[in-house]
Amino acid sequence: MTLTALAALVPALPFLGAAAGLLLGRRAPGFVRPLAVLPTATSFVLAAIVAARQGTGPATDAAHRLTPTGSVPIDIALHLDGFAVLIALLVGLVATCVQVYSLSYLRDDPRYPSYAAVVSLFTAAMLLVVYTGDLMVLLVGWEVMGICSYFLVGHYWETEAARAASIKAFLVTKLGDVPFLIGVFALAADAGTFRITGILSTASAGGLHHPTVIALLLLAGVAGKSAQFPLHTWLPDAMAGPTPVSALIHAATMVAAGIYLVARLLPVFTASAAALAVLAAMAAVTMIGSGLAALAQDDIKRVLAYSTIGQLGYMAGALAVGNRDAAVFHLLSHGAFKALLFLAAGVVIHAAGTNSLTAMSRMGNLAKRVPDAAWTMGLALAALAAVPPLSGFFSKESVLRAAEHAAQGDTAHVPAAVGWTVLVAGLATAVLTGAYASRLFLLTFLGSGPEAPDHGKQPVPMTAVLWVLAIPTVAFGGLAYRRLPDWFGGAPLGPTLTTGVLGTALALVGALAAYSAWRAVGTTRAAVPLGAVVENADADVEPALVEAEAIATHKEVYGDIAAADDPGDPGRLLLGPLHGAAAHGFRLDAAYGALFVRPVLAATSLVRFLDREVVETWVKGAAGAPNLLGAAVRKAQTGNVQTYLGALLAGAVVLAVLVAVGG
Amino acid sequence: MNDTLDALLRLVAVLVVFLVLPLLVGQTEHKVMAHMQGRLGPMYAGGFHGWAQLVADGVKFAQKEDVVPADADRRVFQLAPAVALLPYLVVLIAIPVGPHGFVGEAVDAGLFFVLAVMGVGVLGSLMAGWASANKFSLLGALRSAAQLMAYELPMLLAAASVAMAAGTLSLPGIVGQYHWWWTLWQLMGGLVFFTAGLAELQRPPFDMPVADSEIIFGAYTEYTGMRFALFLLSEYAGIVVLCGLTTVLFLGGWHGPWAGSVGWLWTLLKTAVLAFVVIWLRVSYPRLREDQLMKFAWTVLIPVSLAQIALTGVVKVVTS
Amino acid sequence: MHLIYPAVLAVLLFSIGLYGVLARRNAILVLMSVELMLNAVNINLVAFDRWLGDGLHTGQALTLFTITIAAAEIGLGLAIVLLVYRNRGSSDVDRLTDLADPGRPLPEQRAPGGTAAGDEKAEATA
Amino acid sequence: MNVVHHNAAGSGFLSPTGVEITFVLVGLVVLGAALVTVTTRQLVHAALWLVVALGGIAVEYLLLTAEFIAWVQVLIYVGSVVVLLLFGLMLTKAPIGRSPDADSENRWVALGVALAAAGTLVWVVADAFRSTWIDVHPANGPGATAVTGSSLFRFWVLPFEALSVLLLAALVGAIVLSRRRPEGRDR
Repeated sequence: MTLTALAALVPALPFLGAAAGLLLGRRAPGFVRPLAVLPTATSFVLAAIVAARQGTGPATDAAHRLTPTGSVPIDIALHLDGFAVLIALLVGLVATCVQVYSLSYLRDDPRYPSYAAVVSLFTAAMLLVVYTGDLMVLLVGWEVMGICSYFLVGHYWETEAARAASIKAFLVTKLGDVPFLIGVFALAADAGTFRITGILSTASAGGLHHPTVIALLLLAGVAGKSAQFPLHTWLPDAMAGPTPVSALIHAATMVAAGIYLVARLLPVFTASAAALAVLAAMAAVTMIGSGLAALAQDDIKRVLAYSTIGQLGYMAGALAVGNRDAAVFHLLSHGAFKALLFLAAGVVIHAAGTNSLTAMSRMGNLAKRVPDAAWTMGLALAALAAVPPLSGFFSKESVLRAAEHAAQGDTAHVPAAVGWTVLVAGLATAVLTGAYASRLFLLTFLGSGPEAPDHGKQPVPMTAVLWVLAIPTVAFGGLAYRRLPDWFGGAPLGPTLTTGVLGTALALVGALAAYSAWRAVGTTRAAVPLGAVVENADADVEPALVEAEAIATHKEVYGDIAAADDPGDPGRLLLGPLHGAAAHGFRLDAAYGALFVRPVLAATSLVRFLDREVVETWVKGAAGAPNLLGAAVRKAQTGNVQTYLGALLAGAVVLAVLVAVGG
Repeated sequence: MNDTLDALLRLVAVLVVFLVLPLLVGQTEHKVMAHMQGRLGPMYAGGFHGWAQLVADGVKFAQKEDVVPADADRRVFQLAPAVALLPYLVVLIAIPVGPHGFVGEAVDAGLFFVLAVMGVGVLGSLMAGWASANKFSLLGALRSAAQLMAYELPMLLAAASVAMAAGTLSLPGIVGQYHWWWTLWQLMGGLVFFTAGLAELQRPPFDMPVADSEIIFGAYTEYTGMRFALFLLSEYAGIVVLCGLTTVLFLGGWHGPWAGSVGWLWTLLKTAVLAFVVIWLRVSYPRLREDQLMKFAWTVLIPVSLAQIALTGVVKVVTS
Repeated sequence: MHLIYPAVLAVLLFSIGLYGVLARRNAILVLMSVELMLNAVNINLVAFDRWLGDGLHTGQALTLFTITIAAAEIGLGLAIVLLVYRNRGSSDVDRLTDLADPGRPLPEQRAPGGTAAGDEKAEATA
Repeated sequence: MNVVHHNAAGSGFLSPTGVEITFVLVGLVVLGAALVTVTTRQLVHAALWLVVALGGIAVEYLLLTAEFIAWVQVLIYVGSVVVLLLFGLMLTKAPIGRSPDADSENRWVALGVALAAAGTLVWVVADAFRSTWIDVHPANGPGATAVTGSSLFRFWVLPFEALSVLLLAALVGAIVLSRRRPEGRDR
């Protein structure tokens, strides 16, 4: 089979699996699980083969034009290069892991068939985005992902939080997509094609008329999908979905799409220094803000969500300094360890019966209950905090190195100020990352108090997946940083002494600060009673149900999904007065509420008033008048045929006279 | 002027025929039935063979009081006998008796004319039956109307067959086209025509509308005297017309030896024979039931007449 | 002959039929009036056929068609009227007002006992 | 014997003026009979007056030299249609004597409409055919049966066949309508 055909099969297989799953889900329940796992797994294998055959060679392009559009042509195009095949590999790996994990995690869920099918569709859409060489086709995958995320986040639609989160995810990403669509059109209008290669050559030839406008419009879409400030607010709330979904969204698919797009279209952005500056500012604010917020969160998954936002900020920063190799490198390694983190968090939530760190910190022996999760999560957190020699260290150092490079003014098109911004923000974030990673680990696994409930051994698929993902978490960065430049065809990605030492040191500082704060408040923690554990110690209950219940009851116990009023939290000590604000994402939602939601609500109430009291009056009048007329006319309906006929003929005579006289 | 005189003469001749022939048929019926049934009554009047019986009947009718029932619709009641009788008079005009214009008036579409006008006669029965204000009369009228409707169709079809064979609707024309083998060729049609004609005249065995043992003479129940005589006269005139038509259409009219000079005699002779057959049938056959009558028309006569038309068509196409 | 004679005859006959259709109460009388109107049309057709004298004899052919259709119409019409009479005991056109706005009073009864007898008849024939 | 073949009863005897006068006189009879038909209160009388009107129309056809049509008129209308109408009247128990309510309440409206229609149409017709004449004299005119027949079966065969189907449909329809349902089944 040709490389192109293989590559086309990669997104097609999960799509067909999704279609078959949706069709057969109710009628043939026996096929649902194979249909969920096998196409995705096959697709992963095929992606690996594609990656191997594409290798470090020149990019492969194939296009098929279905029909002429009349103006800018639309092609079913494939574009395979180092970025695409590697990211597709990552997507395939994470998706397969998620599907396998879901087998156990959503074992008895009545909606599992549709869930699995939508996950497959989600995977297919992401693979399409990765492989395609045409912006229009990319947009299709982009939007399919949007709708799939809506369904998946709202999987527990019985809970208020899930419903609200799914709608929020949909609306916020759509808010970015509108300018994005306009940007794509503007881009295509300038370049005369939707093909990415054509656009890139136009951009590098300086053929774009309004690079800044286009870049900013595209950035809006990227900010929405990749959860960058100020459109990041949907991501923490999206934790109301099942854990595997979070893993999928955060590690490989949705959020990666935005970064991937900017990486693909980087020449468009580098054509505008202003756009780069905006991107850098966005990345910096995102990184630091999310780091602070992560330190204050109570929900284990929300911590991870904010950490994702922060890591995405790193990638955006790398892109802002014009180094897409570093960005994609970080995307790959982050994908592996973030998927691991979420899946492990799912195991922990199942074991603990709660998703609240406050509750976990008062639970003894949790690490012993779930040793696999504890070990792998520890590794992944270390990778997150960029502890050498884990893969997170290498990828993050590549970002910092790129930023330093730009700060010294050595990168073309990139202002030094941008480089400095990214570098400083990145270093500051390194501290915060170390702090919240440590806090998470300490609160989760080193709690003391009554024994955690015993659910027996965790299901094998779930733990096996964790160890599978632990391999790239540990080894990928170290093994790959010398090879990747060949695949990407770019600058070296290895760590430099300055940034490496500095970054590691800062991470350690953060970790130490968190540890000492934890020790400092340890007695308080022991003294202050509880925070409730969700009492659902029934061993047979499936993990997803435990999570759904945990999400549903969290608010009742703690009053807020984001925070618990816990004096034993080291984050509270570290953040001081900032804690309250950080726990609520710096009240950005409230600001949005005041700025947008309330005016809109006011406008709707005005419209409602106009509709009910003004328009309705006319409508009622319009209905009433015919009613009255009808009552009058009804009097003529005697039922006597002769009367009707008489009137009819009289009319005919009158018409005849009129015609005779007039004609 | 000559034309007018000619026409006038013809009309007078027709009138004479109309006044004489039915009476002859009536007298014959008396005698024939008397002989066949061994009835002695009609043999007395006047001495020899009861020759004055008809005159006596006429006198008796004339003597009787002209009664109109109290609830009757007087004018319609009085008008009905005339309506029943007149069509036959009109029809007689168009029946050719001999060759070379020996006919009251040669109507171009004579056959059509004859059938059309004969159909009007039933109105007399209907009027009489309704105007009598008598339930038996009404029943009789309804029966005769139904009977007429049912038998009009086979009669028309049989006549159409002859018209097809001759290629003309003119009665003298049809007779002119006649060959002796036509009688065999059109035999089915002739039988149908004659039978249907009997039914239209309400002669036995098709006389349910006037069945005296069932509905007391049907439409004529309330009639007495001269009006009743007129109804009787219309019946005999009908016999004459029917037999004459059958003769003209199926038996070749004036054709026979020395047709040029005594053709009219042949016509009258054939008519008389047919009239005798009509009387004979009255004596020999029992009356059909109403439903049998309808069934006979729809399931026997109409199919047979259609078959006759098909046969005529085939022969016409083959021989032409 | 002046064409106006048959034409005016047809017009007047048509108007008389029109009056009958609109004014008569008994459905069979209405049918008769319809026949008058049809005949008026036939007179027109024949007269104009004579005037135009076209080779197809359109007027006369159409007259024959009209007569045939009229015969069919009278058969069906009578069947309907008889059915109505059998079901309702009356063939008055202005009492067949089932499609009217409900709650409107029927016209006055036909004759004392007339409807009752009609009902009996309807039951007897049904 | 001097034989004179007349192609149409009536017209042969009369001069053109005579035809015209006869036409008008018969027309008056027709109109009078028609008027009585639509106004009389005796139902059966209406049918009988209809016979007069229809017969008069047949005569008018003869005067217009449409002989075949005339006999068809007699055969179908007088012989069958009127008989059917009388049949219908008798089956629906038409009373002897005057029915007080032969006319409905619409009669004044009907009169107005009819008069308006008559006025309009007469005006239009008179205006249109003020100076149009038809020739009713020529021998062997279009009314002859042979001519009518050949035109009917040569040029009008298709409509003729269609008409046969229509008649068949009417026949079936009438049978279905008037058939009595067996007992125990709803009407």
